Formats: sequence, C-alpha cells, structure tokens
Amino acid sequence: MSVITYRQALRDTLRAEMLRDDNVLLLGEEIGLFEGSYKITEGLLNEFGEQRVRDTPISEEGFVGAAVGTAMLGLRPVVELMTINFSLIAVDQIINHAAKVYGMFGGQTSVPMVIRTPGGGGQQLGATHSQNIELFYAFVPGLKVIAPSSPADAAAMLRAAIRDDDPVMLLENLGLYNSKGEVPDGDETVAEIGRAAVTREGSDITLIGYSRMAAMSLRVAEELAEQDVSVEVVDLRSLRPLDRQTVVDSVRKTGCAVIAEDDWLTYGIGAEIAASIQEGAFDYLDAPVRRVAMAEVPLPYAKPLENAALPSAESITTAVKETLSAVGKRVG
Amino acid sequence: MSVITYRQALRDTLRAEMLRDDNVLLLGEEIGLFEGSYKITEGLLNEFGEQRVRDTPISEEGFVGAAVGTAMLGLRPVVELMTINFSLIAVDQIINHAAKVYGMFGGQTSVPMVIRTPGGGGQQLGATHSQNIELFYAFVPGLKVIAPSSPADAAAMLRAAIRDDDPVMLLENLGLYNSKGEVPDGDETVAEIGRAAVTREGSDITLIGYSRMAAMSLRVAEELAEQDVSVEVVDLRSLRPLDRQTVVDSVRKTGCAVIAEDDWLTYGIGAEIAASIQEGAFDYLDAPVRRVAMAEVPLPYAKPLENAALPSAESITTAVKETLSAVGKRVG
Amino acid sequence: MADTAKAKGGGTAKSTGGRRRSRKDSTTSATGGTTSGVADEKPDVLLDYYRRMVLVRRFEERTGQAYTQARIGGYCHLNLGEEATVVGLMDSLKERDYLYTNYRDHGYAIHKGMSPRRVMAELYGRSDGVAKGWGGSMHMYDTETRMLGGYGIVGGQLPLATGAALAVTYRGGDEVVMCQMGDGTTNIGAWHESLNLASLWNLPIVYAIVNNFTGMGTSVERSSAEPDLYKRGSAFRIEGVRVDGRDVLAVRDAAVDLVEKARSEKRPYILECTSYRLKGHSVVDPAKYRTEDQVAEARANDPVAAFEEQLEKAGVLTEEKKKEIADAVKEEVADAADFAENSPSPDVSTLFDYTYATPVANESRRMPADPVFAE
Amino acid sequence: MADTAKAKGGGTAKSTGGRRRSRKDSTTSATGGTTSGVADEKPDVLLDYYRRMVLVRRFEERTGQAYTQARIGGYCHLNLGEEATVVGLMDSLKERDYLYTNYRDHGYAIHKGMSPRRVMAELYGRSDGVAKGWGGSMHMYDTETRMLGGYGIVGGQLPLATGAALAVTYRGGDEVVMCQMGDGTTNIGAWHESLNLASLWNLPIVYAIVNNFTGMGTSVERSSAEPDLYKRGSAFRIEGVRVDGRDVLAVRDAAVDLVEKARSEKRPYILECTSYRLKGHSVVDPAKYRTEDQVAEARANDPVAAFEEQLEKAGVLTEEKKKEIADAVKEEVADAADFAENSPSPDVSTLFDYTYATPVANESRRMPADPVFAE
Ligand SMILES: Cc1ncc(C[n+]2csc(CCOP(=O)(O)OP(=O)(O)O)c2C)c(N)n1
Ligand SMILES: Cc1ncc(C[n+]2csc(CCOP(=O)(O)OP(=O)(O)O)c2C)c(N)n1
Ligand SMILES: [Mg+2]
Ligand SMILES: [Mg+2]
Repeated sequence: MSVITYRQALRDTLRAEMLRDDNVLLLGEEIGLFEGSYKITEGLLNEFGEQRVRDTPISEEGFVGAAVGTAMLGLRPVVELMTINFSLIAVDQIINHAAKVYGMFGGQTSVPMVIRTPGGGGQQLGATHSQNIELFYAFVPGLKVIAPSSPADAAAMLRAAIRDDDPVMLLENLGLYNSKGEVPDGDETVAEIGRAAVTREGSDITLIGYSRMAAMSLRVAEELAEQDVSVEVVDLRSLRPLDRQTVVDSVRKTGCAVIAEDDWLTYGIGAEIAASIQEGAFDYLDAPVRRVAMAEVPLPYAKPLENAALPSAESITTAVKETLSAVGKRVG
Repeated sequence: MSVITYRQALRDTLRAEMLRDDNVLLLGEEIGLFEGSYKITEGLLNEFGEQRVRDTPISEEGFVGAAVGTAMLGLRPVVELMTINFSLIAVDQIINHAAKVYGMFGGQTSVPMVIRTPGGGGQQLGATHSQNIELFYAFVPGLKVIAPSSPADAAAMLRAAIRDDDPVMLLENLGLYNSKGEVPDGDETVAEIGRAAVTREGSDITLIGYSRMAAMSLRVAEELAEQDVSVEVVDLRSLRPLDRQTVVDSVRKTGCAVIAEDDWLTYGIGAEIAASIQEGAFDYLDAPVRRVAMAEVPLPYAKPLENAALPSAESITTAVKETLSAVGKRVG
Repeated sequence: MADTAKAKGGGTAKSTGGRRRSRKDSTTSATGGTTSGVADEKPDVLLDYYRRMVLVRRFEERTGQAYTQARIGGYCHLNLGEEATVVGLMDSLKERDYLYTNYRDHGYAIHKGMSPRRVMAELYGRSDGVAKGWGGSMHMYDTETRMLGGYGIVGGQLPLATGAALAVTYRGGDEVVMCQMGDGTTNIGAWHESLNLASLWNLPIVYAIVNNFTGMGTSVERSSAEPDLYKRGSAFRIEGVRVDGRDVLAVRDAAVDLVEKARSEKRPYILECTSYRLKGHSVVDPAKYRTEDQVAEARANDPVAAFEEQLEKAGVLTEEKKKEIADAVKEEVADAADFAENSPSPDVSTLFDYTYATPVANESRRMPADPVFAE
Repeated sequence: MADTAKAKGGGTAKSTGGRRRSRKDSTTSATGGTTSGVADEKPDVLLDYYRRMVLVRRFEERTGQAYTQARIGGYCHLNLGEEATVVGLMDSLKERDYLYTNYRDHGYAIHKGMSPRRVMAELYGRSDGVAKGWGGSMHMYDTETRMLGGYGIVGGQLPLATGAALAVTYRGGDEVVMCQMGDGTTNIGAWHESLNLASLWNLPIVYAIVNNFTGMGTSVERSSAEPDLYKRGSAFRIEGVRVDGRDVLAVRDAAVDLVEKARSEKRPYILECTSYRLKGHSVVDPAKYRTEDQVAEARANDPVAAFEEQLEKAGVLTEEKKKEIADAVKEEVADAADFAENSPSPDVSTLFDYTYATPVANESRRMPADPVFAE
C-alpha cells in the first residue's frame, strides 16, 4: 500500500496502460515536451516517443475529432483537454461524433477513446476558465462520464475507461491533483463504470457529491461526527450512467439528503439527483432534498467574490444542519 | 385578431423590429437569397438589403462570435442558427463569450443579441440532427433562454429578446412552425422574460411543459377534460431565468405534477423542475413528480424506433393517469 | 486539364498558374464538359464508367420519387449532376482504402462497394439497411467496404478522416483515406484544423472537394474569400489540384495520381472537382433562388448526357449496348427498391442495442412513459 | 526589412519572396534586433518609445513579484521580451480605434491608454481595477480607451474583433480594429472562420500575430504546417507582412501602414511580429523544456536592452536621461502597486450585479448555502 497523489495515480496508470497495450496513444496540447499543463504526462514522451505521446496544435476540435477517427480504426486514444472549459471548442466532435458513431451507424464500429480533462473553480481563473460543465457530457447518451474523487478511484477508473470500448469522459479536478490517498501496490482494479459508492456509512442524513465535492463531503462528515451527527456519504463516481439506486437506498435509510456540487444550481447535476430521490424515496423523505451549489454568476476573479460564490465545507455543513433540524434531529 | 402561424409571427416580428430600429441586423446561413431553411426570413433580404440581412458562410463559430462583436459596439444582431444541433460548433462563442463579456469585464459593455434556433425531434433527421440541447444554454448564467409555444408568444418573446440588452437564446421548434394561433392585430406586446404562464387552469394535477411540449400538454389537458380530469397546464416559457414560483404555486394547489419534455430524461430540463417542486411544495405533494421524456439513446432514423423513443400525447396521458391513480384520484 | 496549386515540402507555399475558372469559362461544350482521353481508354472501362454513372442517376431519381411518396424521411440529398465525380473518385480507391463523406453519400456508398439494395433499405429505414435503419440518407456506413460514414454536420467528417489517416500511419499501414466534402465546407473551422494536422503529421489523406458552386443557395464567391478552393491548401503547404468534375476520366486520373502520391509520400492532398447540381440542395428544395440561366446552365452540364453522347460519337456505346445498360440498371434499381420495401422495420425491442458497445451498469432503458424507478 | 505575402483583390493568391526566417537567421546582433531608422526618427519619439518599453518591462517585473507574493492570483502571462512589439503596435492606433487581445494583455492595456494604477488594481482583484476586479490578469477591458478586452480562450477574440469591424462598416465609421494574438492561435478554427469573414466582407481590421515562436512549450514548427504565419492569409486573399518584433520602429511603421490601409481600403491585413519570450509561458512556468541555448538566445534578444544600447550609441539616450526615465518609471510602477494595494476588494454584495444588463424576473440570487426557496 502506498500513499500517492491523485496526479501520480493518473500518471502511473497512463504509463502502465501504455506498456500493456500498444494501441493506447496520448494526444493533447503540451502533453509531451511541456509534460502537461498539470504534469500528468510527466516523462511519458521520453519513455514512449512522439508517435505515442503526441503534442497537438491548439486545435481542440481537430485533435479530439482526429482521436475519434483513430478510435474508429481500433486504436485507443487518450486525449487530454487542458481544462474542461476548452472542451467547448471540441463539443461538436464529442457530442455529435464520438457519442454518435456507434449508434448512428447501427452498432458497426465502437469508439474506444478517453477524454481526460480537469474542472474546478476556486483558482481565481475568472469566468471562462472556472466552469464546471460536466453536465453537458453527462446529459448525452453514448458517452460515459466518470469523476473520481480519490487517487485509488482515479487509477481504477482511468484503467476502466481505457479498456472500455465506448467514449469515456474522465473528469479530473484542479483541486484534487495534489490530494493524497492510499493505492494498493501493483493494484490492477478496474472500476465498474456506472456504480456509485457509499464512502462513509451513517444514519442521520445522506450527503451526496462527486469529484472534489465527494472528497469535501467526506471531510464534512468527519467533522460532523465529532458533533455526534452520523452522515452517510455517497460518492456518485459515475455521472452517466447514473447509479440512482445506491443514492435512493441510502436516503430510504436516512430519510433526508443534501447534495454538494460545484456547478451552478439551476439545471446542475444535483437537480437530477434531487429529482431521482423524490421519485425513488418519496415515502421515506422527511424533508426536501437540499442542494449546495455555486451562485449563478459568471465567476468573478476577485478572491472574496469567488469565495462567496463557491460552495465550501461551511455551506455544506449549514445545509446539513438545517436539513437535520427540519426533520427534527438535534445537532451537537 | 388574426390567426397566423408561428412562422409568420416570427417573420412579421423580425420585420417590424427591423423597421423600428436600424441597429437590428440579421446574420445566418441561407437567410438571404435562400430565404431561410425554414423560411422565417422570407422576403427580408429583398426589403432590407445585404447589409442588414447577411448570408454567412458555414462558419457557426465565426459568425456567432462576429455577432457578439457587433453587439459589443451597440448593434442588435439577430442570428439564425439553422438548427440547435449546429449551435454546438458555436458553443464556445455563446457560452465563453456572449454570456461572459458583461460580467467578466465588470459590467462595462452589454451584449444585446438574439440567437434564434429551432430544436425538435420527430422529423427522422437521425442522431445528430434531432437533439434537444436547450439545457446547455439554460444552464448558463449570463444567457437568457426562452421557448415560446404559440404564435402570440413567439411574437411577444422575439420582440422582448431583440429589445433586451443581454444575449437571448430564442428556442423555436420544427414541429411548431406550421402551428396556428391568434395574434392581436398590431400587437406590440413585449413578453416579460423570466415568467411562466398558466395556460389552462385545473385542479387535479399540474402538467408542465415548454415549447412543443407545452402545446402538446394543452391538447392532452383538453382530451382529459372530456374524461372529467381537470389538468392545470404550466408553460415554462423561460428556461433561464426559471419561474419556479408559478410552477410551485400550481402544484401546491393540485398536489401532484407531471413534466413533459422532449429532451433526454437524465439531467434534462425536467430534472430541475422536479427538484424545485420537491423543494418548494414538499408538504403539498401527494405523489412523486413524474417526468415524460425521450428514451436515452442517440435518436434512430427509422420511424418506428423514433416514434417509440419520443414522448407523445399518449405517453403524457399515461403518466398523468398513473400519477392521478397514485394519489387516489379516479380517472374517467 | 487540371489546375494545380503546388506547395512542396520545405519550399515556400505558393499558388502557381491556376487561372481563375468561373462557371462560365469551365463550360467547354454545349452539353457539358467533354470527357478527355476517351480515345485512349479501353472501351470496357468506358462502358463500365458509363454504367456506374447511369446507376447513380437512376438510383437517385428513384430515391427522389420514394421520398416524395414518403417512403423515405428526414433530409435527403442527391448526387444528381455529380455522377462523373462520384465514379471517378471511387475508382481511384483500393478496397483497403477508407472513405469518409458528407451527407450527400448514396452514390459513394454504392461505388465504394455497398449493394444498392442495402443502401435503398437504409433510405427506407429498414433493418437490412447498411446501418440497420439507424442512419438514413445522410449516414451510410459499412465497415466491410471501408466507407466509414456519411456525416450530416458540415465538416464533421474532416477531423475523423484525418484521425483515420493518423491511425494508418501509427500502424505502418499503406492505406489511404479519402475525405469527401462540399465547397461550402471549406469555410468551417474543422477544415483548417484538420488540414493543418494532416500536413504537420504527414498523413496519407486526400481531401476531395465536390465544388458544385453552392452551399444550399449561397455561391462559392459569397462564402469563400479564396474561391479557388484547391488553393486553400497554401495555408498548410498542401498541394491542390482542380479538375472538371463532369469528366470521369479526368477525375479518375487526378484522383489516382493524388491517392498514390498520398500513399507513397505519406502526404495530404486536395482534389477539387467542379460540378453542377442538377436539382435543389435536398429533395424538398425547389431552388427558387436559381435564375433561369443557372437552371439552363446546370441542365446543359449534365455529365451523364454528355458522356453518353461522347461515347456514342466515339462508337463505344451502341444503341444496343445503351439499352442493355439502361435495362440492367433499371432492373437493379427496381430490385433495390423491392428489397427495401420488403425488408422489415427494425423492431422497437432493439431501441437500446446501440447506445454502448461495452455493457454498463445502470444504463437507462426507460421508455418515455415509464417512471424512472420501475417497480 | 519586412517580408510580405501579397494577396491582392481579384488576383491569384500567392506568397511572394518571404525567405523562411528561422529563429537563428533573424538574430541580427548579439544584443538582439537592431532597431531600424533610429537616425531618421525624432529623439523625443525615440525616448518616448524607450520610456514606454521600460514601463512595460518594470510593470511586468513588478507583476511577477506580486504574483509570487500571492497578491495576484489565477493565470498570469507577461509581456517580457515583447515590449517593442507592444509599443510599436499601440502607437499605430488612433484613440478611436478598437483593440482586442489575448490574455497576455497588460502592456497593451497600458499603452492603449489605461492607467497602470487601474491595470495593477485589476491584477490585485480590487474594485478600482479596470474591470472592477472581475476580470484579473487575462481580462483587461476599458470601454473608454476602446481596449475591448483580453480574452483567455485561445482564439476567442478573433470572431469578436471581426464582428467589431463589421459594426464599424455597418455604421459607415472609419475606425480600425486591431486583433492581437499569439502564433499558436493561428491553428484554431476561429482563425480560419474569422479571416474568411473579414476578407469576404471587406472589414477594416488588422490581425496582429505576436510570434514568440512558441505556444506554451510547443514551437511554431511543431504546430503550424505553414510556419511563416504571415503567409497564412493566402487562403483568404489577405495580404500579410512580417516584421522583426524587437524593432519598435519597424513594428510601428508596418502597423501604421496596415492600419491606414485597412482604414482607407476597408480590407483586412495580417501583421506578424517575431519576438522572444524572456520567461516561461506564465509566471508559474519554469520553462524547463527550454534548452540552455534557447534561454541564452532569448536573453540575447532582449529588445529593451538592445534599444537602450542603440539609443545610447546614437547619443539620444544620455546617462542622465536614462536615470530620469528609470526613476520616473520606477515611481509610476510603485505608485500603481500602492494604488492597487490600497484599493478595496469588491464587496460581496456586488456578486449579482453583472449577470445581466437588463433586469429580469426570477433571476437567481442564491448564495451557495441558501435553499432554493427563501422563506
Ligand atoms: C455545421 C452545420 N451547419 C449547417 C448545416 C446545414 N447545411 C446542411 S448542408 C449545407 C450546405 C453545404 O454545402 P456544401 O458543403 O457545398 O455541400 P453540398 O450540399 O453543396 O454538397 C448546410 C449549410 C449543417 N448540416 N451543419
Ligand atoms: C481554446 C484554448 N485552448 C487551450 C488553452 C490553453 N492555453 C493558454 S495559452 C496557450 C498557448 C497560446 O500560445 P500563443 O497563441 O502562441 O500565445 P502566447 O502565449 O505565446 O503569447 C494555451 C494552449 C486556452 N486558453 N484556450
Ligand atoms: Mg456545394
Ligand atoms: Mg506564442
């Protein structure tokens, strides 16, 4: 068992998969000589050469589409999009092509590709560079969208994504790259795409998140445990397909729920979770499902404004406590 | 009072606004000589000339972005995107630019522009040409997103959009262009963006839709009235901002709700509606909010498959009846 | 016969020669372009090309009819007027070569090797269609014949085709990719990004532009700042050639030349084929925006009629042979339509069969009226 | 002195002359490019350019420091090494002309007319910043001085700037738009679509490419199939010119020429300015991927040092004057930093002030912990 960073887990897995399968190649801006904007591909150009670690021009639509084309011929490209914001330039190739080739042509050719891209606000990157738009992909049948919150999941999910025959969006998070966690040595776990996980058991309330918000939810649960609140944490892990059953089973047990997301609230990921809970656990719910999410503004650069606009451990804690008091449970 | 088509209402309003304000210009593919793929701009090139009715090359990103630039200098461009599917090529200019210029620069320059674009499945156009992806825009603060369901609304909302200082996406619908309705002669109504409407009052159940699904919901309500079911219909009209209060007020009255949408269910527009209802009318709800939506597949071309995948009056009726029986109300 | 824009590796990008050809000056005979080199080509080959061109013509006419009878739905774009281009281009490819096209794809599908039956069945949306009825007119696809798809998003096929060529070099193969598109497509960003990648990475691909001088109703001059499209490769040091797309032999020769260069040099090329669209943009377009002159001009540039006339004059096509071909093609098209008519529609139970290739937990299989949680 | 790629209206697009300049052969002296025509320019003008260049240099150094001290956040890209280009370009614009740039925008903001105080305050995220603290380093903007924004999405500014030029012609105005970008930006689709529109519609705009030979770490040769970027206009019949971006007078002369041509002819032009990035891509980039040679080369091509040396040799810049300028600039930058430091942060109560210009019913003003329905 080693304790490594989320970044390291991704890098090690990329490397291992490239060693395992010659058909795996990497494409992206500045992933070679520059070793990746966030250094996920450090050392890989040196080890594997230009054919397998390919620096691309600034042409997101072109090289994402080219990756789809290579996948149609049976290669297994792993594309890095520098941040999810830039995916908007490639969105036609992702949604109208990668996601459609298999179905639109009657299942003749699969598109085994992975797009890795980090999201995450809170870095003072301003309105166009801080968006959490995983929704756009999670909405689209034909894509699989996964969002690991720990180093172990990052490794197991990237492994699964590369070995999967469909286009998979792997959402990373700027705020998680340096986070650490245990990963078994020589681990070969292949995550099952489409499965959520209960990452902490509890009985008073269900707290649901994904990616950085799942990690933050765990911390909130730990803090609340000291106040004798028993929070069950569900990490969605997969946004499409969505594992509603795990969420609903938890809420049937606890009777109430809070969702933590760092995208905008209206139409955000949490909307579907809340809608699903009220459908699947209607008779068990003791209070409305609450959502903690970004304020609905183009995210400002100035730190005090940015801080105010983003969800935090404090805002999650507030929502949890208010929900508990709505159902008549005492806190602390 | 005249009975005119949705198409005619749009065309007449475009023309009247161009006559009213010299700063209004039209940009889009095939809107001039070809008079529009769906003939919304019929005759306008002839009347106003090339400077004000500008045919563009097939360059969605370029000309949508150019429209943003003209708006930054105070013009009021109205862009036609042939269908909403092609908006994906321009999505970076819409989301990262049109929606951000006002806020990102501290409110110095507004972007008074309109993007008109039709959505709608059911025309056998296949997986890439039949998507309802209004969600992508409805999700984004800085945009206003409206979706008229009748000729009168089409006129009043287009008028409002053109006179508004923010970027407005006006969602039209292939299935509505030929639909007819009353529009007062010389009507000058300017719709209030951000307001839903109760288009039919009722007491047994609330049925919620927008665009074509709002029109279809009205028809379903009329049919059900013959079976002595009193359906209240809420037409959302505006997807951003979203008028939750009107929805919730209705549900507080009826105690149950069905949402009809023709996008995919998971993360679709209806998710937010359902999530909002359970938050705003928790104590009034007698049954879970049901959603009727597309099957989650890339839409197939073959008619029987397409028909099966899309919501219809029948599927809405089924959901309404099942919801009524869940709350113990007899139908028929 | 062919204009060339050279852009040789290492040297300076420059467009040589290439006198601007307007629609007018490329009209070389009253009945359309004269096919060059007929005298030097084997009669069998000529007759075969003729037969193929007639097949496209009749197939498309039948398609138009079936559309009008509501047997075909959606958008439907025909190759009428582009027969010589279709046949010339397709004859330049080896079986192992890959093809990507836009939505105007019926003729390409057939002459890359799909049976007209299965193409027509696709148009009818039937389960024996090449894409099992999932694609329709705009989305012909067949792994076997390596026609990797007609695409409805203008320019969408360009990055894909470029990527396919990258896969070929990655594997050290010697296949070539041909990527067909229309003139209007050269104005979209994907054109620029794709060609830049192809040149930078030395990919074996031929970008074939079918220049019918118009997008839907917008002329090349009103949409492309460089209306000599074959010269647009200069921005990427890609050599371009323009041929008369009504001339099946010229198209074939130019295409063979570029395809083989692409194969041996591992370099991209541009081939522009000028042609005339005989009808509207799609079956439903009455093309009211065309002037009478333009309609007359298009009709006068019918490549099938011109080739027929020329082969007759050259003594290659006898009355007898002509009838024989006409009958055979008629039979083939009727058979295709029958086949399509009799093929079953895909069953609704297959609705969820092609969302994912790798099965996945918790995939939604809800029908519109179903609740999210099935009891 | 300037390479030109001609593409005159009506004629054939072709790239003339324009010997390929590598980084090597454009290095004309040990201390960087010699500024041409110093002898013919008024001393006052020369000293003013020198002062402006020094201002950019010191401002950016201070910015780098403040970033390291965490007074500035986000991404931060400096104009170090590009001072001559910034000053030369900005001096070619009239007050009424419009400017759009990428995120590497501090110098442009200042020399288009914003006060260094308010630019620094923006970097600090303060309410006196040019964008009230909403934009930060990448997003300088000022309606008054017609700098219509630095943009962080590569290529995002191109369609906007093109549209601004369209608005100018729509109104019959005589302003020109300048659109600055980096070399890497010429590979994105928006480049192609924008330049095509500008040429087709005859718009008065100058696309100014600051070619520092690299994107973040990827060289021009590894990203552009036509590395002579000024020639890429050939695909749109747009004329392009390349100048030595270390030479402030050459940049100014070329820019004035093209800006005035754009103004009088209503035509787009491309101006490529070659330059050297003295540091990493952004403040946090240690630029490990650079070879020692490259670092030495960049340092040897410092335009401020070179211009200073030349002015000294020419007797225009005395020791005294140099110190005077150094002190004044130091003072100005210190004052800017003080101003920024003392400017208040924007109040959280303003969070919802800039989502919409026209107030709208039911706008969400929820804070993260608030319920959707406030009681
Ligand atoms: C991105 C995109 N924009 C617009 C359309 C609508 N559209 C379909 S075909 C077409 C014209 C294409 O012209 P061209 O490339 O010349 O091909 P042609 O139809 O003439 O063969 C347009 C604008 C589309 N399908 N995709
Ligand atoms: C669409 C998009 N893709 C990628 C990035 C990340 N990125 C920021 S700057 C940059 C390099 C730009 O190079 P260039 O245009 O030469 O400008 P320079 O920084 O050298 O001035 C990249 C790739 C981005 N901001 N936007
Ligand atoms: Mg065409
Ligand atoms: Mg650069």
